Amino acid sequence: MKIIPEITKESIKDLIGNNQREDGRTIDQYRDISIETDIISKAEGSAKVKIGGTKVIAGIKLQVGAPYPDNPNLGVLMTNCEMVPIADPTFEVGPPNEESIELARVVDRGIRESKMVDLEKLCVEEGNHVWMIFIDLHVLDNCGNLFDACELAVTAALNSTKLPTASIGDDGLVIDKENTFDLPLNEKVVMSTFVKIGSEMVIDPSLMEEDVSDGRLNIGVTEKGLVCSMQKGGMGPLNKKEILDCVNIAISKSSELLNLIK
Amino acid sequence: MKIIPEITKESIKDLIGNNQREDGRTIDQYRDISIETDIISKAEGSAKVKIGGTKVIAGIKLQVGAPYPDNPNLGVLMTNCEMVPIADPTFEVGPPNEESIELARVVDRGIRESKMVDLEKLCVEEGNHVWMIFIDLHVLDNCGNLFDACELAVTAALNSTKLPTASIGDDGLVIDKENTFDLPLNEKVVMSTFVKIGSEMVIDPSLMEEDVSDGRLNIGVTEKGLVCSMQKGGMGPLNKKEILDCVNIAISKSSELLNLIK
Amino acid sequence: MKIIPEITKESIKDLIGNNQREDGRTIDQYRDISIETDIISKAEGSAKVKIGGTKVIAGIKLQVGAPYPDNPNLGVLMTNCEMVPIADPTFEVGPPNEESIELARVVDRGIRESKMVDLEKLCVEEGNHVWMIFIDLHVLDNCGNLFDACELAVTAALNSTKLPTASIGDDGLVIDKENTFDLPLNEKVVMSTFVKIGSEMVIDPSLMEEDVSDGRLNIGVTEKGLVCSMQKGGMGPLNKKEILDCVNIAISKSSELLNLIK
Amino acid sequence: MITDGVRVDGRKLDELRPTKIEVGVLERADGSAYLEVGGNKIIAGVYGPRESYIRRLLEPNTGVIRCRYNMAPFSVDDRKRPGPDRRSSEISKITADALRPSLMLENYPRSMVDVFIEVIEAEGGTRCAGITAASVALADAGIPMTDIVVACAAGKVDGEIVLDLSEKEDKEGEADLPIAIMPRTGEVTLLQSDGNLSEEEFSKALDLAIDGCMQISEIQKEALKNKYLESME
Amino acid sequence: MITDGVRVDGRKLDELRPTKIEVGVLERADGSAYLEVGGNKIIAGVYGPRESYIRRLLEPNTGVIRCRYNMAPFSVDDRKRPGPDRRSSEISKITADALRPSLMLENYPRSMVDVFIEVIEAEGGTRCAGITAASVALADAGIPMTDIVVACAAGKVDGEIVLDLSEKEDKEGEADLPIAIMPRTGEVTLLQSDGNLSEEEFSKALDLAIDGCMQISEIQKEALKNKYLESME
Amino acid sequence: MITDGVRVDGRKLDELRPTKIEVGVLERADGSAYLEVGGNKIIAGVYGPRESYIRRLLEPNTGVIRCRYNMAPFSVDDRKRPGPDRRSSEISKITADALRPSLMLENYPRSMVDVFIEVIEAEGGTRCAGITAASVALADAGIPMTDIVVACAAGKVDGEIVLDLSEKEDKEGEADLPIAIMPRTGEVTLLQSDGNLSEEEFSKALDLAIDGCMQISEIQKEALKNKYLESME
Repeated sequence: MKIIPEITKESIKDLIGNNQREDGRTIDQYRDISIETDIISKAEGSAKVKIGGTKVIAGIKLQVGAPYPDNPNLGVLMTNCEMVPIADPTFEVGPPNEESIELARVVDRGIRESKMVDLEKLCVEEGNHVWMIFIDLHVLDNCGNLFDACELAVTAALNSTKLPTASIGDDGLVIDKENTFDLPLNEKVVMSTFVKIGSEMVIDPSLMEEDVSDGRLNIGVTEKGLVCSMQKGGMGPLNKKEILDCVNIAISKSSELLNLIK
Repeated sequence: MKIIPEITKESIKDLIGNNQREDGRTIDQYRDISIETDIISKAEGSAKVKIGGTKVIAGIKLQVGAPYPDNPNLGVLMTNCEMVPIADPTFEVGPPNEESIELARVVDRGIRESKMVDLEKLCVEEGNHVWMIFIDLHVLDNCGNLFDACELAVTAALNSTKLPTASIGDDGLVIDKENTFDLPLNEKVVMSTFVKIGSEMVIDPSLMEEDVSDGRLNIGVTEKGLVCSMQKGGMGPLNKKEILDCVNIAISKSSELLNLIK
Repeated sequence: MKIIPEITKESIKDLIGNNQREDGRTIDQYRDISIETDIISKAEGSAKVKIGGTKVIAGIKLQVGAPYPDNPNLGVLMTNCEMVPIADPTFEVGPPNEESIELARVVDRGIRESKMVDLEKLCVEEGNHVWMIFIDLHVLDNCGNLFDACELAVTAALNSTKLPTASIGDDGLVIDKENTFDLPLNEKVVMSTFVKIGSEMVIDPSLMEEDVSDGRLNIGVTEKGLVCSMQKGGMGPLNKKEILDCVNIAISKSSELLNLIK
Repeated sequence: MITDGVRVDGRKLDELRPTKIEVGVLERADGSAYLEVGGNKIIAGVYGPRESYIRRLLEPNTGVIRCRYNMAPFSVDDRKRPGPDRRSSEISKITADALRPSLMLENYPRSMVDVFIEVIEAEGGTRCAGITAASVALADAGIPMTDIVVACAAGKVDGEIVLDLSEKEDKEGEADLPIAIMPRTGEVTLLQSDGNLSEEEFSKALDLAIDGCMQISEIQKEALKNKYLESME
Repeated sequence: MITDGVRVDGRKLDELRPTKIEVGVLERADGSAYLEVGGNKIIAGVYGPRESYIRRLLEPNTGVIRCRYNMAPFSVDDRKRPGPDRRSSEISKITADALRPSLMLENYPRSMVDVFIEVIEAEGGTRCAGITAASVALADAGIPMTDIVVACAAGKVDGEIVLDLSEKEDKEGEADLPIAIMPRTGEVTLLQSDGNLSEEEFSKALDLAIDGCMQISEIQKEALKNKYLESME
Repeated sequence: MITDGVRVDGRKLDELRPTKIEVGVLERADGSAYLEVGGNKIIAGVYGPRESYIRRLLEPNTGVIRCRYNMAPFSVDDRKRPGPDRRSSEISKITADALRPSLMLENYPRSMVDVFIEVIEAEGGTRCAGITAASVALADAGIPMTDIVVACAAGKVDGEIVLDLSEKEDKEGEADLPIAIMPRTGEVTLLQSDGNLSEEEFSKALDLAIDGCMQISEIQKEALKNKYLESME
C-alpha cells in the first residue's frame, strides 16, 4: 500500500476543486495516448498502448478447439491479465490477486457484452471446431488508469488480428496459415474511467490521483454510443448525478478514443 | 485453537464423572435432531440436518461419466466436505485441511464400505457410461459432532435422490430427466461418535465437550446392525473395553437414528 | 540455511589449499560408491545409489501414452526429483523449490541431451502410442553431491529397466508383460560435480564442502567421452582455466563411474 | 419473454420476486441472516470485529472488512467445483466495496470484520442477494453502521427495462444492472452493468433498480425488527 | 482365497508376513528405521525436538509431533503423482495421533518432532508398517517415550478373521481393521475399520490384531537392542 | 543448415544477430532496459535495493538479489500458460547466480534487489538476452556494480561451432552453450551446455561465446553512455 503524505493529498484535492490537475490537464482530459499494432510477430494480433507513462501490451493468440456444449456454433473468448511485478513496486509475484482479476474481468466484459467479436463467424464445424481467441494483457508500467489502457490495447489488438483459414477436409481439420483474413468484428469498444476526488469525477486518473481518490467508475462504450459495461470500484459511494454525468462524458469521449484505432 | 479455561474444563469433567452434562443430557443421549430433505431444487438429492446447534447440508449431484478401468460396470461415488469459515471462527479460508479431509473421508467410508449405494445398478453401458454421484457437504454451523450430522445428512440426501433414466440410443447416451426413479440403495448407514472425557465415553459431544476430550471414536453402523466403519481420532488412547462398549452402544443407537430418515 | 562457524570454514579451506580434505580424500577423489539395482519389484527399473552417506533411489515406471505432436514417433521421458524432508533438516515439505527443480532438470538434461535412451525404438504406433518413461528420484539422505548420485541412480535404473512387449492388435493396443526386453539405450551417461573452495576445484563435495564453496560445476559425460551437459551453479564465478580443467578431469573420471554400472 | 407487460414468471415489469429474510439463523457466527429471493437461497454470517490475523490486511487506524462469496457445489445446475474461482473473487471484492461505506470501523484499528456469504441455491441475482443478506448479518452482529446497505438489479429483457432479473431473464436478456445503495442517502455503493444500453435506458434502469432497493430495504428492516422484538420477549 | 485354513500366500489365518526391521539407516536424520513386511519397504526418519518454525503448530507448554506419510511415485503398480493427496493427508494425521500418546514432550515447549515416513514399495498395510517403523525411529532419535507404539491389522477374508492382510487380501477381502497399541498398557492409539463386521467379528478381529502387534513389538525391541549392542562395540 | 560457411539466416559462423539496447524505458522501475536480438524482445526492470519483505530471503550482512524470468503468453508460437513453470524457475535461479558476482550489496544488509525479466517475444537465446538486459537495467538503477555482466551462447550446428544460435539452430542443432561473463576479468558467471561436444569442441565453443560476449558488452556500454549523455542535455 502506497502512503501518500497528507499534504500532497490535500494539494491534489485543492487543485481538482479548481478544475486543475497536477499535470496541467482539465478534469475531463486524457493524457497523451499512443497505439502501436503488430508488434509481436508470433502473435496473430498485438498492440502496445501508452497513456501517459502507463504502458500495456495485448497479444492475441488463436487456436482451434471445442466449443462450449451450450453454444456449439460460437467461438470462444478468453481474457487474461498479468499485472507482472515489473510494472509497479507494489505488484507481487504469484497467482492473480483480486485487483488483477477485477481488471481482467472488467476488460473482458467490455469486449464480451458489447458483442464486439462476431463469435458466430468463428465456428469452423458446429459442435466440434471453433476458433478460440486468447487475449493476454501484459502490464509493463503502471502510471495509472490501467483499465482504459488495457481495453484500448485489446480493441486495437483484436482489430489488427489476422485469422488463418480453417476448413474441414477429408482428414479432418485443415488450417491454412497462408490465407488469412481480418478477425470479424461487429463494432469496436473503448472504456473511460473516472475517479472521485473531493466532489469531482476526474477522467483518466494518474497513479497519484488513483491513490487519493474515493471511488472509481469504469464505463465501456461501443462505436454506436451504447454503454456496454460498467463497474464501480473502490470504497467511496457515488451519487446518481455523478454516475449519469460520467456516462454522458464517457459517451462523448468514446469517438475520440475510437479515432486512435485505425 | 480454542483456549478453554481450566476451571470450565474441570467442571465439565466433574459433571461427566456423575453421568451429567452441561446441557442436561445423560452421557448416552443425543441432542435434538431434525432432518429436512429436498431443500435444494437444483440438486438431485439434498438434506439439511440439525443436531442441537450444529447444521450441515448435503447435496447430491449426478452426472454420467466414464467408470474406473478396474470397475467398468460400477457407478462412482465422490464425497467432498467444505468446512467453510462461516461455520466456526477457527475455520480458515483455503484448501481443505487435515480435519476436513478426515471428516470427508470418514463419512465417505461409512457410505462406501457398507455398500449402501448399489453401484452395480448405476452402470449405463459397461466400460463407457456410469452414473457418478457427487456428494457435497456444506457445514454451516459447528456446535460439535460434525461426523454424525454429516453422515446423517448424506444418508438422508441419498435416500431422497431421484435418478433420471439413462439409456444408450442410436446417437449415444440419452438422459431422460422427466422419468426418474429412486437412487438404488442396499441399506442405510448412520454414525455414532463418542469422545473420552475423564474415564467416560460420551456420545454426540457438544463443541465444548470436544474441546476438553482426549480421544474420539466414530462408529458407522448399517441397517442390519453391522459395524461398517470406524475411526479413532485425537491424541488420547482408548482401552479395549471402551471400544467394545462404544460399539455396543452405537449398534443400539443406530435404529433410533435410522428412524429419523423417513 | 546452514550456519557454519567461520573457524570450520577456514580450516576446510586451509586443508583444501594443501590438497587435503576433512575426510582424508584428495581433491579429485570420490567417496565410496555403491549401486544396487532391481530393488523395487513394482517398478520396471530401479536403483539405489550411495556416495558416502548420500543415498538416493531412482525408480522407472513405464506407461503407453500419446506422443508429442511434433515428435509422433518418439518415446517420452519425464524426470521428477523429490527432495523429501527426511533427507535433510533444511528440506521443507511442499512443492519443489528452485533447488530441486534445478537438480531434476540438470539430471534430466544429462539423460536427454546425450540421447542415452533410444526414443525412436519406443514408438509403438506412430502418432498414437509411444512408451512414456517416468523417472522418479527419491532423495533419502543428503550428505552432499546429490547431482552425481542422482545421475548415477538414473543411469543404473534405466540400464536395469525391462520393457514389456507392446503391439497393436485388432482390438487396439496389446501389452504383454510376460515378454520383456531391455530398455534400448544408445550409451550410458555419468556426471561429475566440482565445487570451488578457495582457489581449488574439488570433485564430489561433501555436505560441508558444499556449504563453504563459492561455485559449482556439473559435467555430464557420455560413454564415448563427450560432454553432454553442463551447469554452473552458485554465486562464485569460475575462470576459463578452471572450467577446462574440470572438463578434462570429468572425462577421465567417467570411465571409473561407468564401470560401477554392470 | 414478455407478453403484454407480463414476464415469463408472471411478474410485472417492475415487480420483485418474492423475498424473505430471517435474522440470526446461526449460533456460532456473531451475526447471520438467511435470505430467499425467487429460487435463491443465501446464508450470510459475520465474525468480528476481531484481531486481524492476516498481517497484509491490517490497517493501523481503522478496522477492515473482508468478504468471501462462495457457492455450494450443489447450488447450480452443473456441479460447481469447490473453492474460489475468478468470478467469486471479483464478487467478493465488490461486495466488500459495497458494504464498507456503511460501516463505522474507526474505533476498531488493526481489526477485521469477516463477512461470509454462502450461496446454497442460485437462481439469478446472487451477488445482490448476498449483499442484502450480509448487511442484515452485519447489523445482527452489532457492527456500528450508518445504514443497512441493500442491493437489487434492473435490466433489459425483450427491449423492456425490468426489475430483478430471474436466472432465465439474466441469461437470455440484453442487459443486467446490479446495484447496491445506502437507502438513507441514496448513494450507490455497487454498480455493474453488462450488455448494451442507451444513455436513456441506462438512466431508466438505474431508477428502477433504486426503486427495487427501497422495497427490499423495508423487508430488511422488518426482519431486523422481528428479531429485536423476539429477543425482547 | 482361503483353502483349508491356508491363505493364498501360504500363511495360516493368524500368521504375520515375514517382517524385518533395521535401525539407524540414515545419517542426517536424528533417528531412522527401515522396515520390510511382506512386499512393503518403508523408511522412517525423525528430526527433533527442534524449534518449531511453523507458528501455527507451536504450543507454549509442550512439544508437538508432526507426521508426513509419503509414497514414492514408483512404490505402487500405477505410478503415483508426487505430493500429498487426501489419503496421505489422513494417514499423516492419524499416524501423529497414534504416536503422540507414547511421547513425553512436556520438557520441550515450543518445539516440534518431525516424523517422515517414506513408502518405497507398497504391498498392503503401509499405514501400520509406517507407524511401526516410525516408533522405532523415534526411539533411535532418543525422544523420551513411555512405550514403543506398534501397529498391525486384522481383517475378514472369505468369511474368516485373519491377521495382517496382504495387498490382494485387502482389495478382495470383506473388511480391514488396522490398529496401533502401546504394548505395555495394551491401550489402542489407532483404530480404523472398513467393511461390514458383526459385533462378534469385530471383537475377534480386534483381539487378533492386538496379538499381531505383540509379536511385531518383539521384532522392534530386538532391532533396537541390536543397534544398541552394535553401538556398544 | 550451413552452406559454404553461411547460416540459414545469412550470418557467418561467428556473427551475432542484430542487437539493439535501449536504457530507461519504464517510469516506475528504478532501472530498466529494452533489448532486441534477432527476433527476441526483452524488457528488464529493476527495483531496489529495498527492504526485504520476504523474511526467508533476508540476509543480515548483505543485500540479496531475486530474479524472475517470465515469458508473456503471446511470446511463443503456441500460447504459453501464464505463471512460472519448471523451466522459468531454473532460468530465474541461474540468472540471479549470473548477476550476483557483479553486485556490491554489502552496504545494503537486509535489503533486496528485484530483477524482473519479461520476454515479450522469444526467438532463441532468451536467457542470455535476459541477463544482458538485466545487467544494463541494474546499472540504470544505480546499483553499485563491479562490472556489467553480459551473456551470449555458442553452439554446434551441422558439425560447426557457431555463435549466437537462432531459434531454428537451437532446435535442430547439436549443442548449445550459453554463458555469461564479467568482461573486465573474463570470469564466467553462467555456464550451461546441452548436447554432445568433444573436449576440443567445448573449448572452441567457450572461446567463441566469450568473443560474442565481448561484442555485446560494447553495445551495452554504448546504450548506457547514450542514456547518460541524454540525461546530461
